[in-house]
Amino acid sequence: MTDMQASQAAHEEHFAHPNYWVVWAALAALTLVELGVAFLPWPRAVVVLILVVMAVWKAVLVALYFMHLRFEANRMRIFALAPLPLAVIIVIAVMTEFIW
Amino acid sequence: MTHAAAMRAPAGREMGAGVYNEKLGIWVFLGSEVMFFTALIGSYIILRFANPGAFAHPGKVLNIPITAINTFLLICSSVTMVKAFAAANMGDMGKMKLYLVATTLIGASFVGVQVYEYLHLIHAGFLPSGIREGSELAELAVAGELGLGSADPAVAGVYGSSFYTMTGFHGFHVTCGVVCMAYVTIKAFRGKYTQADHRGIEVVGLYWHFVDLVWIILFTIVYLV
Amino acid sequence: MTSVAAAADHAHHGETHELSFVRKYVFSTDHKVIGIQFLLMSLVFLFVGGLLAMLIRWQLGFPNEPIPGGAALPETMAPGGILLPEFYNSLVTMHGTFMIFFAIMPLLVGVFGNYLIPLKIGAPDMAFPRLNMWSFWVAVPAGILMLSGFFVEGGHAAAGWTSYAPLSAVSEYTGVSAGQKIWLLSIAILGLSSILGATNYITTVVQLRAPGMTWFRLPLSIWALFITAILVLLAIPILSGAAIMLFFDQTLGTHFFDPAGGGQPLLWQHLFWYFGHPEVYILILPAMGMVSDIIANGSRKPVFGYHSMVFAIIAIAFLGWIVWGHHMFQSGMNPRLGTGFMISTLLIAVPSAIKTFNWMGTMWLGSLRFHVPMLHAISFVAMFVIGGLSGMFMASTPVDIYIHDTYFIVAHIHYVLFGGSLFAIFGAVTYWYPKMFGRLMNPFWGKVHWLLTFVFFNCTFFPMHTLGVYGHMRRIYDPTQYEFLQPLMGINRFITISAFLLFASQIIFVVNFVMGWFRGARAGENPWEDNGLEWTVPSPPPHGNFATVPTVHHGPYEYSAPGVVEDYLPQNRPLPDGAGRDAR
Amino acid sequence: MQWILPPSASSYAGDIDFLYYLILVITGVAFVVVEVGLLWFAIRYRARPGRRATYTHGNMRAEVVWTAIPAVTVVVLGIMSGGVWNNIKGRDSVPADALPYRVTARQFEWHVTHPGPDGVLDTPDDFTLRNQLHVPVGRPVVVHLGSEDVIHSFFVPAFRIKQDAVPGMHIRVWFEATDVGAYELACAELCGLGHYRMGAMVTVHETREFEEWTVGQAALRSDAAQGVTP
Repeated sequence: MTDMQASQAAHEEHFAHPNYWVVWAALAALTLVELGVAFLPWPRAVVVLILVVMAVWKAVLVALYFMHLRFEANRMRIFALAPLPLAVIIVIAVMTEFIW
Repeated sequence: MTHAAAMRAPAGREMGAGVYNEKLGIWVFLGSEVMFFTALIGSYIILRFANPGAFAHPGKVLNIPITAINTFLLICSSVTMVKAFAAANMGDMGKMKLYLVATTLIGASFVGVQVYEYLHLIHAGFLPSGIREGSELAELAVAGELGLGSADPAVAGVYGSSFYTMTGFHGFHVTCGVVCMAYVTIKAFRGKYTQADHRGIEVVGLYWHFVDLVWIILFTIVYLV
Repeated sequence: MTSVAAAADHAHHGETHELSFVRKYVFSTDHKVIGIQFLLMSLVFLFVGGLLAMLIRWQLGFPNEPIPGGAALPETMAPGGILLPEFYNSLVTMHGTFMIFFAIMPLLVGVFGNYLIPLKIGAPDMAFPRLNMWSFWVAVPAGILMLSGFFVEGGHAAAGWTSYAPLSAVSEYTGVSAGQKIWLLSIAILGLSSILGATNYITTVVQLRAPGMTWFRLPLSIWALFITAILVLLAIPILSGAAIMLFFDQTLGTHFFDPAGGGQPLLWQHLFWYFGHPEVYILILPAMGMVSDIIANGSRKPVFGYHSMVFAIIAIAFLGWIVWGHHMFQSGMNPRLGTGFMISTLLIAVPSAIKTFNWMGTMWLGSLRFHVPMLHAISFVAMFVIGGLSGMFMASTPVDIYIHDTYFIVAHIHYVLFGGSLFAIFGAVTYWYPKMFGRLMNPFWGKVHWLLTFVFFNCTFFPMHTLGVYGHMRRIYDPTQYEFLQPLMGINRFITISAFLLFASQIIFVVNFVMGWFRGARAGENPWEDNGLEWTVPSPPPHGNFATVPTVHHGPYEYSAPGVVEDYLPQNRPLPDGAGRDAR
Repeated sequence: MQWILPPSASSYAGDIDFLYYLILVITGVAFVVVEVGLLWFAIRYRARPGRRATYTHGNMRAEVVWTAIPAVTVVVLGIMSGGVWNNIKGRDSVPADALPYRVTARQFEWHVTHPGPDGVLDTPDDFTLRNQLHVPVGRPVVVHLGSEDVIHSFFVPAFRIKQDAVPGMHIRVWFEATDVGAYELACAELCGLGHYRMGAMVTVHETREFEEWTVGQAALRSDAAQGVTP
């Protein structure tokens, strides 16, 4: 189903490609740091929090640079981010069963 | 040609999402995949909050070094994927083909490493239904080595269940990704992609990066926590 | 740009030469053919679901008496024509499953999503036609697999259409082994078909609207189908994930929902209803959208408060995600969560009220034509209001303590699903039948069917409120076991007889539907004098729908517009003053 | 079409019935307004030759009115219901002096462990009955509800109480019987092929008669082997 739009898309696609190797190095470094943090003798809650924050940070890096969300129009970002709040709602609500 | 003409996108910026159909389609599909993994990973997080004692300490049951390498492999495959797309964008078809082959091979090796890890775990006695009676892990559990809540290995039933379901379905998605990657690579070698029209690469690339993104989250909350 | 034009030409030269019968009618990629395929498939499953309901009603009306002609049923189901309790539980489970997953959902989302979206937005077809074909041809095996569950050893799934764990997770508790696995697999496969369909609908509505078809010139049926597609896209994967986990509990011996192994039975309920509540809005929103179109057409008057109607659809879709706990008030869930879910559930009554009063506002000062779709649409509003109001009793948590899992809930379900969605489906099928098949359904028999269905529907389901008020539990095989239910058996018998008459009167619809193909009056392009783009093309529309791309000048509800002789103005015809105007 | 609730026999049943009747009145009014309105519009504005529909697009004031009224009604209902819900099902709603029982549901019967004369559970004088729950009148009772296999639901229509018995969870359910008599206990959650015959009997005794009965039962139990009487 090619159509005129393909050419329109090809036009826009020439946005600046970021230096992917830098992003790759950042991801590799973050993974190494995570491995280090995982075995620190600190209290578990702190270690878990740091690890989760780093994981989310790496995920955001992949989404922004590899999936080009940084260069997309806001409309596309809405499609990308729409399901995230729904994912958080179910997990938080059911977790309150055990904490609250 | 009336049909083809009729297919042209609505005029003006206001209409549509400003991207070609397949790209919007894959992003919408990835939305449903996010919800699918929400069900699996969300259940793991909930079950872990419900009874922390059922889950072993990091590194005691699951092999962290191998999976760290596996994570690195998947990150590399993501980079080669996006380099392939950048090459196609710049019109360098030779480099694009090289990077596509690299991505496919690295992706396949990721699946291979995971299969090896599974076989190793099952051999050690770590099953979807929990820790096998009389296995190596069962003794460690009784000896209290694994950091489980109680000495009885049966308590770790839910650990095996959630581990294998999450990583298994992620592995399944990676395998589908590798198959699509192979198909795109073959099409690339047949010269089907040009600088003006290489949407197939971007679409499969987006799916690939999503699968990599899920693994990055999975690796941390399953292996390191 | 030549490479693109060439590619475009290459992809479509398929249309120039005649497609083989198989490519044109069986594995067709034309959204209209797929819509009709979904229509035929879901009407078959609607009939199957209805048959199961008759068996249920017989057992409740005349407990332990042999079913007339019941000897035909095998020994494992009804020895000597008397239903077995385990088969009764399978009947209850499968009635819910077939009606919700294989009848109403495909009828609303599969049929009208496929048929109406491209036509009403001025597109030649869906964004991904082949994916659309796959979406149908994945749903068919799911349906056949679900049907096959009746004939496996141990009988079909018997843990309710909600299949709560651990009853559904451990075979010994119900004696059903293969049946529950088949149920889970079939639901997972159907889920895949729904997700593919939803991806297609969303991309089509966003990308392929004809020039001038801005968001606020979309008909409300398309708004409803678009928002429903988003709900399907994000809710169905949760059910697929949960079904897979339950399937592993059954087969691999995992312990997700088994408390002995560290699992949580409530986890299944949370996951199921987190999917379940958006699901019930998937079952009602398209009906609301199409009813808005039909009532506007029948009243020859613009919809009252178009923007508030769109806002109400979006509000219902968003709130739909934070109310699931009201299914679990008494399930052992944290009581504080109960209070939170009560508040969000009560809030969701507001958009429903807005829609109801806007439908009435549309009829106000109108010039009402009582064609058959209009009769169904007005009865939709009348019946949906009763369903919505009975929902208020359950939203208040203390009252829910008493009426949860009683026939009050069953009455509520049927007033919104049968009184709501099914009446809208009858109306919509009659309304777009001429566009689909080029002939009209017989209006006289349409009215006879409407009247009988309306009367017998109320006779069947209104007394269920009374059963619920007296504490009659749902899903019980033989109510005579309890003293306090003995006096209610008279009502049960009345409901059973009305249910049989209701089922019988559906034959009129089937006959009218089939005979319409051959003996229906020929319908021109616009038999209902409607403004939608689909009424500006021949019926049935050719492949590719529009000879030339339509340009849209105004909203779909410019009925009785000043300065226009006829009392309707199709969207592709400019307004007398030449201005483009959103639907206000 | 009977809308009157059957007679109740527990302390908070009155609050539930009041809320039910309040909602019945509100929904009744809304029902009449909408159904009569629909009928009136259908008759009044039917197509008649020479009369054209009025070309209006709606009016904001009407929208505000029929958004505000349901919203206010709903908020009022929410506040009133919240209080009653906390009294019945709130985590700390169980009265301190409640007589403890342990009810364990299993596929297709209820095992009820009575506290015995000392009124304390898990003491030697406890005794277990099958499908029978005997409680004193006018004194709060707390049931420690559990299940051995699937999810059942402890439902006593006369006391207006319903609570699912979830395997792996111990949930406390309290009620205070106000009238002497025998009331039926039912299972309200589908629990397998015998779900329909999982009834039991709740008997409410006078206080004095209850004490005599308990002492009698305990004595009966102490000489016979500690077991489940049919």
